[in-house]
Amino acid sequence: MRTLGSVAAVGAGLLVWALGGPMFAAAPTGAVDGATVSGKVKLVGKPAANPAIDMSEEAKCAAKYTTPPHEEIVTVGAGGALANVLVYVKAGLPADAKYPVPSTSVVIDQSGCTYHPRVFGIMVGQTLEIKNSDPLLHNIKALGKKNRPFNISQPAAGMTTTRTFTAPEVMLPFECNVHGWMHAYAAVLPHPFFATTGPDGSFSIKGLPPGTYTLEAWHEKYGTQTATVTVAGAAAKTADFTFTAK
Amino acid sequence: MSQATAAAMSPPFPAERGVDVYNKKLGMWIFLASEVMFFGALIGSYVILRFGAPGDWARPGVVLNIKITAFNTFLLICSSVSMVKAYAAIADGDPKNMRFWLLMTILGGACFVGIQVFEYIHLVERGFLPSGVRDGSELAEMVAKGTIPGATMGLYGSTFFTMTGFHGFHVTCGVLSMLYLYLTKALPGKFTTQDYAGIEVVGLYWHFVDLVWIILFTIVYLV
Amino acid sequence: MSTAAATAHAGHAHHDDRSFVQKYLFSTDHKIIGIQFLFLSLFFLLIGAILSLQIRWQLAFPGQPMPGGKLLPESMAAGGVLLPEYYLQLVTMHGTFMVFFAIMLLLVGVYANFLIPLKIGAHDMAFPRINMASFWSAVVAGLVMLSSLFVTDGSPRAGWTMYVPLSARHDYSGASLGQELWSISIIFFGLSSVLGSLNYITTVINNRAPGMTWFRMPLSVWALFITAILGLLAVPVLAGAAIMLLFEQILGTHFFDPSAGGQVLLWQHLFWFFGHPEVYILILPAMGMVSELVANGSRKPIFGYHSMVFAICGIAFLGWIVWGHHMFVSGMNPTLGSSFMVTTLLIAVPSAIKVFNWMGTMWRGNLRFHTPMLWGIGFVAMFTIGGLSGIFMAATPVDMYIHDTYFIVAHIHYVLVGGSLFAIFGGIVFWYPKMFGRMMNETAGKVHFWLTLILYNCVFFPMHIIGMAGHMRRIYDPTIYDFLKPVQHWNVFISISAFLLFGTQIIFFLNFWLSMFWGKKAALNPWEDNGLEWSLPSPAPHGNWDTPPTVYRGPYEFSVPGASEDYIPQNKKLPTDREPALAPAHGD
Amino acid sequence: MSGWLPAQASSFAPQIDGMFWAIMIITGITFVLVEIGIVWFSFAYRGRPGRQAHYTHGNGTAEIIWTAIPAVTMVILGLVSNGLWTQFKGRNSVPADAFPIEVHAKQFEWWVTYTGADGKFGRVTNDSISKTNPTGIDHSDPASNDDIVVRNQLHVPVGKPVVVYLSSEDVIHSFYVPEFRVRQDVVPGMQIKQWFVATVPGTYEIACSQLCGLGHYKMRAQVYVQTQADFDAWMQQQAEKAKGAPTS
Repeated sequence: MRTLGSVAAVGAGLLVWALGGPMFAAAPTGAVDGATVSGKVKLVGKPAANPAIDMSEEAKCAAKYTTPPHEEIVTVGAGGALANVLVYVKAGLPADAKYPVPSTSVVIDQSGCTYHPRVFGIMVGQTLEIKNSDPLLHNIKALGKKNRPFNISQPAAGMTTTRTFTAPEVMLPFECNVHGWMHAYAAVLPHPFFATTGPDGSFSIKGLPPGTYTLEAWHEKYGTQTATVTVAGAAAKTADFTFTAK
Repeated sequence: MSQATAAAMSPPFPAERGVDVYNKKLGMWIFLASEVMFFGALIGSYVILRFGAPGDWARPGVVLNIKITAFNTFLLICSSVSMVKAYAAIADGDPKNMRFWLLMTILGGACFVGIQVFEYIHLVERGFLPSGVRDGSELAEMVAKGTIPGATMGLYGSTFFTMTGFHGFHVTCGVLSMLYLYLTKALPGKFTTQDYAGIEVVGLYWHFVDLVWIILFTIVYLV
Repeated sequence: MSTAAATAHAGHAHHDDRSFVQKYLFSTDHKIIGIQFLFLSLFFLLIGAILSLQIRWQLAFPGQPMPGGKLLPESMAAGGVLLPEYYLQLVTMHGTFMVFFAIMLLLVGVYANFLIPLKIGAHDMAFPRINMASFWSAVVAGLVMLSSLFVTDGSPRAGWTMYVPLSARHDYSGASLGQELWSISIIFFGLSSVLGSLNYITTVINNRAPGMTWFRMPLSVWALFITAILGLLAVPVLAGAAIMLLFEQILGTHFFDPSAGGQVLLWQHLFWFFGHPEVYILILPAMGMVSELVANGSRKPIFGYHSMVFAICGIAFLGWIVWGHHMFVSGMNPTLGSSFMVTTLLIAVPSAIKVFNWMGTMWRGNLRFHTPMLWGIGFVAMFTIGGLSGIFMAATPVDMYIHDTYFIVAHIHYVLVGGSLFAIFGGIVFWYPKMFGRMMNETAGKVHFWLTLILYNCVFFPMHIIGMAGHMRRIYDPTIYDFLKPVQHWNVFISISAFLLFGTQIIFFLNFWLSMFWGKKAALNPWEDNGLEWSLPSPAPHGNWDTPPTVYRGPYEFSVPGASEDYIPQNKKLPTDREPALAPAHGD
Repeated sequence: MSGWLPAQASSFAPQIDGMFWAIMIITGITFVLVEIGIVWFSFAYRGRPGRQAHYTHGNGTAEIIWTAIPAVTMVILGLVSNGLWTQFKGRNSVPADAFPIEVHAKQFEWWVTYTGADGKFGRVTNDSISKTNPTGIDHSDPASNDDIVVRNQLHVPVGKPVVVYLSSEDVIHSFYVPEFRVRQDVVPGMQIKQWFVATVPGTYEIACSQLCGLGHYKMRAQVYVQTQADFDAWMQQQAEKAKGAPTS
């Protein structure tokens, strides 16, 4: 079984080398230098209250919290700074451009029966490392529409599983069915121009080649906002987004 | 059946008395018993689902075209008759007539399958699928207008295509086996008044398929 | 007319000029097909057993890396620790392989093929080529099922009963192609089973040797005949259900989808309408074979031959109207539950008749404890436990508590291992000389029997105890439940016994293969039995008899007072015997 | 002997256990007789040189006896079982004053809903089920306002008939409390009633006993059987908690 697998892997590797070699050799269209777009995402209005999580029957997770846990759907900092907003280039990049896939992997950790991070971006082909830091069962169900769905489990602490995605998809939801409140969202993108806002609501997208771009900011509860920016050379531009609480 | 025929169709060695039916025919009867169970499962499921359905079933003739299927039913019944004709012809020692009637049966069966394929294509174009009604299709508009009940269309599509599809598959198998008999046995003149088991056995199958269709036509198209 | 091949070879049965491929690969000879089925089903028995060992490891030592577990890919075991989804695959595939591809093929594929023509004095099956098609569709079914272990997302994982919606919806189960391969495999399996059954039924009805009247047929043939009828009528229902399930998976139909008006319980009704006759398909042939073994070993006519036949028919008939007892707590109308309970309890009656008649056969006999007899006695003793434990779950209020617990697991294994598999082992030893022309080693056979008997009880008897404690089936990790902590040590005991039981089978494995080449050459009739097959050379030649044998008496004429030996073969003509009347086609 | 089965904590448990042990005695006697018979016959009638087996094809009287005894036993067993069965599961068996609780099963959690002060459940619809509304309460129904929803815990008062309304969101689950001897499959598309009277205060476990997916074994919840006073206090506490929570 494993032998078969390795033979297949070697074969597939050779095939990729034979077919894909020249493509990798071509210089990627300037992803290293370039313009930076940064900005802040704000929420105006009264933020919706996050639902409390009834973790009473999951003592090992509940023990990781000092205050009663809530689902971090809307995380608002000082001055309405909105965290967990994914900002990415939606349009404007050349259609045929190829960008190198980072060799580092994106890590999603399950700890205290919550996903960390809750919202993140990942490139097509980049490795996603799914980690379980809780000493109990989590299952990870990814309900991709363009990507092959998967539903796997990690019954013990310290387990890791890796996955990659094959097609761009915004957003690809993750859920755990053992703990119904556990949700995470991944933007699978064909390029590296994306960022998630931190607790201060700020983001920064680096290395953009010159051009005019449509940026989209996505929030789990408040939907999307778009902005257009034009950058040239190594200029730094600002794009701010404002969501309104309904 | 003449005495000579019976001898030709019985086991080639002495045996304890079984039922006085030669093996191939007995085998076909037994096979048909299993087919009864198979179609019984499909039809039984249909009846259970339809009686337990959440709401009304689409009225007959709204989704399906009864007229063309009635013609198709007639065709299949005719092919059953022509099968009997072929059987009678060879039993009377008339291979020429047998060939003619067998060919007619094959044609009848083939037309039936052809019309059913045509019907399927037409239904799919109108938006009727095994999974129900396709969004944005003609039938979807009828659901929106309330001409046909949307709640049961999923079940309707599932049961309709499964039952008629498997019946069509059986007809196809019948046509192919008759074609095989026609080419390898009837044309070279291998059927004689002494031995025409192939005709009789395939005939049994054909009548069974016909009978199943009459049931299906009644419960799927007319009720 | 009936069989071109048989006719062609009837004249020169002993001059076999077929090529290797015709003879052993695409053979139409019922004996070769029987032996092909034997190798195929023993292979799946081994696969099923290996799967069960992994289940047992996980239950005894949850969360600990399994020895050799690192050989499994990451999607099955992480660092050697089995994953829950793989555990469910193991449970599902163990059940599927054992029920469909091991026990059912061993009984119906191997013995029906090998024994029916030999025991009724026929040249071959009525339709040898259909018989071959039956074997090769079983191979296809088995390979498709096996391949599901290697596809992306792994094999099916909804339990061998494939309850919808879990089996129908990939987003619920996490499986993908594997789940569909199950349905496809079952459709092929159904084809194989129907082709086999129609062959067996036709052969028994029409191809019996002169003098082999219905009530001179050996009980094994009776059992296989009734089993074939059950298979013929039950398996198409499963095939129909599997087709609906397949369409549900690939075409998005709504048969079992409650959100579109489909009915979840419909699958269970269809499955168990097949499934309960299936249970009797899995035990009746074993009962038939054990009747042969016990009568031969006791050197006595079977006690109450006619009531044995009627008991087989009674069990088969009742088998059709009891399927609901698998669904007492499924949400089915409780009034229906009551009627299913009554029919289920009634099945105890013919089963009891059989057990008592086997004991009656041993009573005042002259017992020869050869290995097949040991397995026969073992069968009676173990089947009794399986039968009696069935009464608990037939009583609806008790079933409410023990349903889906290890009590049920214990019950099914007492019937299918202590019952069917014991009979199969006995049958293999008994008819081995007729299959391969050599004897299996008796000492090794007896050691194998005793070790298996003891370890088997160590494995399955404690399952009653943990079942009484409430241990659920198909649980990946029982230790997270407080009420199961007191019985966890039993899980360890069961697992260690299971590993030893598996080890014991090496004796059988070696005995089976080594005897084929180095076993003692078998005489014509090594067990001094009455069956027609023992009048043929060992191994039996192609075409069986040059001229069909004539039968003068029933199959169990042992220890007839005044006879020169303690057995009188069915085809031995005594001066007092009259020639039987022939079939009318020839009599005229 | 009673240590083999779990502790009895519902009114059904003694009856089911009684039935269980009655069957155990009947089958136990049969079992011992059969096994002793087999061993005895094996020894007494073992083959010896010169021994001749008794030639007989059967004995009608004996066969009638051992057909009749099981038949009568089974009929009696069936009658007794049916009485209990109708009492536990019959369509009209639920006492009129039973305390209603909704239990909603989904992969792999139990969601328990109490009526709250008004004694009425709010309407639940499949369309209302969302990430933050696992049981699908329709908040436009005023009766839903005081409904109390808890996860993986079932609190019941002791000594009072309780009826659980079982529903499932996705696959078949099974509601099983070993100490109550209660089991009922939870079937999507159906709402099934199961009633019981808890008799001993304490904490027990609900286990899902129908294979429901890879988290099947983890689908565990707790049953808290409480005195009426404790139960009321818990309800009060939950009601206050529910008031402060968002109703998204």
